[in-house]
Amino acid sequence: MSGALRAAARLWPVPVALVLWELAARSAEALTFPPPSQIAASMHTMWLTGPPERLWLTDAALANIPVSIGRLLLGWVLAGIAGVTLGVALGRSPLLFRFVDPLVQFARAIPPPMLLAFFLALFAIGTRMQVSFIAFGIVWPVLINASEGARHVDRQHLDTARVFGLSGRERLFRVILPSAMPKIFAGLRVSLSLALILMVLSELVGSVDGIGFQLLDSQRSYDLPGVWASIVVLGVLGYVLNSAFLAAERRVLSWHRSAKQTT
Amino acid sequence: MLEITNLTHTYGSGPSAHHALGGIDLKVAEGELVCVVGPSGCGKSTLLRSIAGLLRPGGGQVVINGTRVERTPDNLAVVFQDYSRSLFPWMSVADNVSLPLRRRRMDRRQRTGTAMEALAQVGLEGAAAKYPWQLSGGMQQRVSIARALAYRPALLLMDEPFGSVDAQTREDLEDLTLRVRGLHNMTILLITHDIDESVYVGDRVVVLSKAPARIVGDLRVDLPGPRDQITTRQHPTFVRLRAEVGRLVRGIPAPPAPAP
Amino acid sequence: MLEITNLTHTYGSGPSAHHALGGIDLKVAEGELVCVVGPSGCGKSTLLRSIAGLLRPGGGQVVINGTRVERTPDNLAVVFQDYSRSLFPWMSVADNVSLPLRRRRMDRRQRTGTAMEALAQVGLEGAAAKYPWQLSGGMQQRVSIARALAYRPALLLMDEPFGSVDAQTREDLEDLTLRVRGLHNMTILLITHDIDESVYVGDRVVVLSKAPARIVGDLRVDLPGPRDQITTRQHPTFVRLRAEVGRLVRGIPAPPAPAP
Amino acid sequence: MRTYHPLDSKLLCGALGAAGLFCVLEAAGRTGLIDPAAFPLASTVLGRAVALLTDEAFLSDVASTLGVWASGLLITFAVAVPAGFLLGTSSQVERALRPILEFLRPIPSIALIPLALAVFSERFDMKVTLVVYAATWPVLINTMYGLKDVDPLAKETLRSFGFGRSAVLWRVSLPSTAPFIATGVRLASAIALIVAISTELIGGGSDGIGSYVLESSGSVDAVQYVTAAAIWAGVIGVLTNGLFVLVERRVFRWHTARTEVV
Amino acid sequence: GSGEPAKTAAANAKGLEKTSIKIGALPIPDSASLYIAKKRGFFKDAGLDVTIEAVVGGAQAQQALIGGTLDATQTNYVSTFLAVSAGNKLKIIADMYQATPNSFNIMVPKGSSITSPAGLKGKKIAVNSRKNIGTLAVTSVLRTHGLKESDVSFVEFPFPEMKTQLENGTVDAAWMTEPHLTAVQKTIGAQKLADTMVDSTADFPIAGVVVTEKFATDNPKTVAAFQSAMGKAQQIAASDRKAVEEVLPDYTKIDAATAAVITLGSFPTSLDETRLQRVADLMVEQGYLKEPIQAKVILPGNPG
Ligand SMILES: Nc1ncnc2c1ncn2[C@@H]1O[C@H](COP(=O)(O)OP(=O)(O)OP(=O)(O)O)[C@@H](O)[C@H]1O
Ligand SMILES: Nc1ncnc2c1ncn2[C@@H]1O[C@H](COP(=O)(O)OP(=O)(O)OP(=O)(O)O)[C@@H](O)[C@H]1O
Ligand SMILES: [Mg+2]
Ligand SMILES: [Mg+2]
Repeated sequence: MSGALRAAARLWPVPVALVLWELAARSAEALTFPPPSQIAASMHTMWLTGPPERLWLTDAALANIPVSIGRLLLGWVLAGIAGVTLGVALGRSPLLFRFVDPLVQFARAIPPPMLLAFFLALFAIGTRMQVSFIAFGIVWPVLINASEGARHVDRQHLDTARVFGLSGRERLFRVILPSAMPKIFAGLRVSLSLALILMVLSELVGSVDGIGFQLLDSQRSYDLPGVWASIVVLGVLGYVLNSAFLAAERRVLSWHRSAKQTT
Repeated sequence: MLEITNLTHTYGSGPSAHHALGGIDLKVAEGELVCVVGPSGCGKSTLLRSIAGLLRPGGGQVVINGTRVERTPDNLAVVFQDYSRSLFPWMSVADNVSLPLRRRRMDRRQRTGTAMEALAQVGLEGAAAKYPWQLSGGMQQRVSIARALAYRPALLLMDEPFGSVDAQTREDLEDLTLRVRGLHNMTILLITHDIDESVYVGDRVVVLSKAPARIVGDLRVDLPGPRDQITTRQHPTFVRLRAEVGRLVRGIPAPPAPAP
Repeated sequence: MLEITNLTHTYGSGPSAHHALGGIDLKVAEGELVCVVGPSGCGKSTLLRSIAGLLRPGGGQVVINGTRVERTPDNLAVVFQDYSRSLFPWMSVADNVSLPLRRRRMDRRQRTGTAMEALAQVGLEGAAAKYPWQLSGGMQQRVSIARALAYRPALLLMDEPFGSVDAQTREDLEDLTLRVRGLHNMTILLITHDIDESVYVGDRVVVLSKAPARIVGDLRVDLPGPRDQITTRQHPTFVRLRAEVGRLVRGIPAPPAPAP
Repeated sequence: MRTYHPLDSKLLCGALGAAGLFCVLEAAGRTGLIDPAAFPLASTVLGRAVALLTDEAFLSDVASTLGVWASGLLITFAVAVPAGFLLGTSSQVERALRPILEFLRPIPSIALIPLALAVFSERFDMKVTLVVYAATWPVLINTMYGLKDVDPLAKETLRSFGFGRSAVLWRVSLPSTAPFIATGVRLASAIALIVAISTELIGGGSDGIGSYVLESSGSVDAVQYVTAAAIWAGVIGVLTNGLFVLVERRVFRWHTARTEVV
Repeated sequence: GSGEPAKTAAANAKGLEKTSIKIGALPIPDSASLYIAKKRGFFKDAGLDVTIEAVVGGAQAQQALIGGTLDATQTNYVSTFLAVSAGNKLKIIADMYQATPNSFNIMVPKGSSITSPAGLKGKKIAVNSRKNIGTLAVTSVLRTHGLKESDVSFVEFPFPEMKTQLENGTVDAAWMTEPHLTAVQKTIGAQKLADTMVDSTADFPIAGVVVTEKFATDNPKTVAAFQSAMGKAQQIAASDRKAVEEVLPDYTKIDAATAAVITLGSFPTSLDETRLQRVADLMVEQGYLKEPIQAKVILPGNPG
């Protein structure tokens, strides 16, 4: 219980920021920046006025939020797998690196909105297109970090692995990956937030559901509290995902934390 | 078993190049334990890394069991001088020791058993579940010795393996090395700064000169076996060899042979 | 100068907690050189880190010049056991040595001069422009000694500072330490595994027991100065003290006093 | 001592890789895997991209986008690195700001464009602000991860010589975090370019690559224009990245020397 | 405008409150007269220095008006009324574009089984933007065929994308305008299903120029100067198709050959309250607006 209290106490900046925002918004009276109370009201009507047996969730909430989260997670997992695989390969093979690195740098600098046309041509509209679009857009931080991490393994560690004749597989899984893990995690974390952005982007064209769709819908009908409501949901979603991620990271990288801690 | 011919190595190039090895010729027979001594920075670790195939030799060659070393040879273990960086911080001590055993045909149970046995031999049975960074310097060094011994390689290279442990443990480890060598017929190359140690554990003591390193002495140690910390060190041959190695390391010319 | 009272330290907590220090009481007078010996993993480095204020003591206290150590005290230098990690890879050797001198009122020229002088003293005048990772293990260790000596601290803590160098260099460094201590009136605490060394350089030798470390012996070394590698080591007091320290480290009870 | 091998050349390998991708895409178009009616052939796009080089309006748009990119990246660096250090070294500040930062971080800059439009009267300021907002995160996070990776013994060494917190920060934490920061900046550089162009594309304007694309959106061949402009965005990405890598190689030799593949 | 610095006074002989104006425009035929006015120097003659910037759509552009990035912008009337009903204070200062027969059609792919708007029940229709003139017009067509808005689903695609989506069947129909209308007929043989600008939407007002109320009240002379320049340009655009065809390639990347064959809307020469009221009324009828709005309030000189 004291743990929960302490956790709550740590969140003190949140109410402070909210109150400041409310005051500022009320005094500015700008339509674009409605006060938080109005946003909260709008969130309530948009998502929480459904029947009690569905936990008060509205059709809009059920139709848009879960599909978005699904796409986002699927895209992120795909990007994670692809990014780590390709990144480690690039990091460990100078030849492959020379061939592929320019393409990687090329592809990651292309603004995703400009790629929508390409993805629409490659896959018809739908979850497949959206997920691959998300994955393509967010794979770069994982890929780059994984390749950096795999390239900068302590030479003494590699030498040790070599003299003990570790097989390529063992070297990969027991030496290179663990030592690249801190960087890979940094990349995964950046990607996770990017995934939200790409999710919104992927729902802007040809979509019929999702948080991005709803955001656009509110924008189209000049419902600014509605726009803000979607933005807040994105923020909350991002916060929750990031916290879950950090918890996982703490478990996986516990050696790293302890090995690097100072007293 | 090991045959080194005219091995040279140069770090860097141009005016800042550093000639580390200046033509080393050395033969080590199977089952032999050769100690290498020499002044600090002369090129001992460089020699060891060349033998392990971690460094591409500038010239000359290293041949192990008839095949030229191009990449890291099989059935080799190394105790690195920089032992703390050669342990993997993401694995427990036991996992660090049992990791190379995957190359041996052993199942999981056997691996753990062998690793625990090796840890017990270096006096670390209690630290198996800890992580390397939870150990003291000397304990880390012993873990890396345990890892090498558990692996039972045909050729074992050790770079100042007993530098960070107390005198008692050091003697125990010396004896452990001799015992394991006898049991499994390993060939061992051991770099050390301790002249007494080199004479005590070595079948031969090879002395290197300042950089660029060359062999300036290769003494056979004719001590009656089995060796023993107290009696061996009092043996007159031991005392004579120790003085001679000391002289060679310091670069003092040998005294004129006593007149008959 | 240094006063340690009932110092304890425990790593971790719960069932896996490790009692490293079990109540250490130690007084070191100004200008004294105290050697600390003890079995590997007993807690010597832990003691040193506590004195340097790098570890918050679990209990007891460390007082330096009358003020209790809460954070790193002023005018202190440390030669770490893991010397290779304590050199900064992004700086040249000369910069590594001259960096702490920024704490002294010195201009750039003076700093460089002092650093070069210290490097020359440890025999590394040629390596000033190199980077630490271009040096051999023993050379790195000497750089970190040079860094500490150039700083001329009031209190110098050294953790196995001569472990990675050859016998000749080791003797030179021992004598260098004694000389510098005399010139600048430093107080030195030196951890070593070499019992001969502890008696040769120390004014006192403190022996620690196995973990949790306690002081089991505190011997005053009454050797006639100035010390000298050859004559001092043959002095009967030296031989007696060496044997006694050896016995204490091994935990063997003292032999009954010879009948009068 | 090794003889020169053609595959050692980065330029050649890169060109071969690019040519390979081009062939694959061209083949995909020709065989109908990607319907040429839906998405133009690679050769068509390439032709259009080359033609853009002679279009003065496009070149000035590129310059304008690069201006936004450079200013944004510079400000990002000036903001994110100190912020990363503050968060990475003071756990109190980190704990206080973490919830707010973690809430802000995932909010897509794209979703903020309409709001930014309502706030700024200068498009340049608006674009730079959005670029800074988006590019800050990778630099910030990499800085924080880099700080976690600093060898504690290196810090203790300096502390033992009596240096204070700021000296330790400046002389140990900063240099040893620098490679991480550099990676972060390299990641951010591409993100900055992406956001600059996307903002122009979604927020409108009279100059910038995005506006150029926007102006061609009425055309029947809009997809060709978009893709051709995307190619140039990619090329800019390759060039700027190359620049960063070059600088990193020089500055962080100590880092690569100890770790890189031999 | 007595606060203007002295040095601009010479250039500003007409006493305009503000001489340099940034105006947003979409790269589509609707805004042709803006470019005609600029090209032929009408703005300069009126003492205005006008910069035209590309924008994406009405909603974004109106945000830019509020922020001040733009002084005025092209807008479609549906967006404007929606914005006004949300509390924004906006004024239309010029009319620009009005629908003509076959300028906005519903297209279906070649060989589609849908032969009448009634066949759209349960189908997907591509529009460039939801809650906009497109959905409004399509819905009114649907209603004359006995369908409701909820009988179909609208999916957003940019106009250039619609060709692909029609062809690979992602959507069953697409609401399109020029030059894409002509292009889909030529390239994939798409067929016209219905003209959406008939009956209640015949000659429907499409686009005009909007400013904030504050801008209109602060700069009445500037607005008047702008209106007179636009008036001249609208006159030319309305009477001389060649003049429009001439400017189209400049700002839309529509080539001259296409410009010559596409169906253009008409360019009304005056701003007329009753015409605008038709838009508001239709929006109320279809539920886009909760309450009726008097078109008067979005014209300058009337309190919002
Ligand atoms: N970070 C840590 N976490 C947990 N236990 C630790 C940690 N550091 C040291 N220990 C434990 O504390 C004990 C004392 O360590 P310390 O490094 O002080 O030994 P030492 O006397 O310096 O040994 P050596 O001579 O081998 O260097 C060891 O048993 C070690 O396992
Ligand atoms: N990576 C490197 N780059 C440049 N020079 C190097 C490098 N590694 C070693 N050297 C140089 O080569 C010489 C020999 O180094 P080596 O490590 O083999 O010495 P060593 O005999 O093992 O010394 P020690 O007993 O001190 O460990 C040294 O002078 C060192 O400066
Ligand atoms: Mg060495
Ligand atoms: Mg220690």
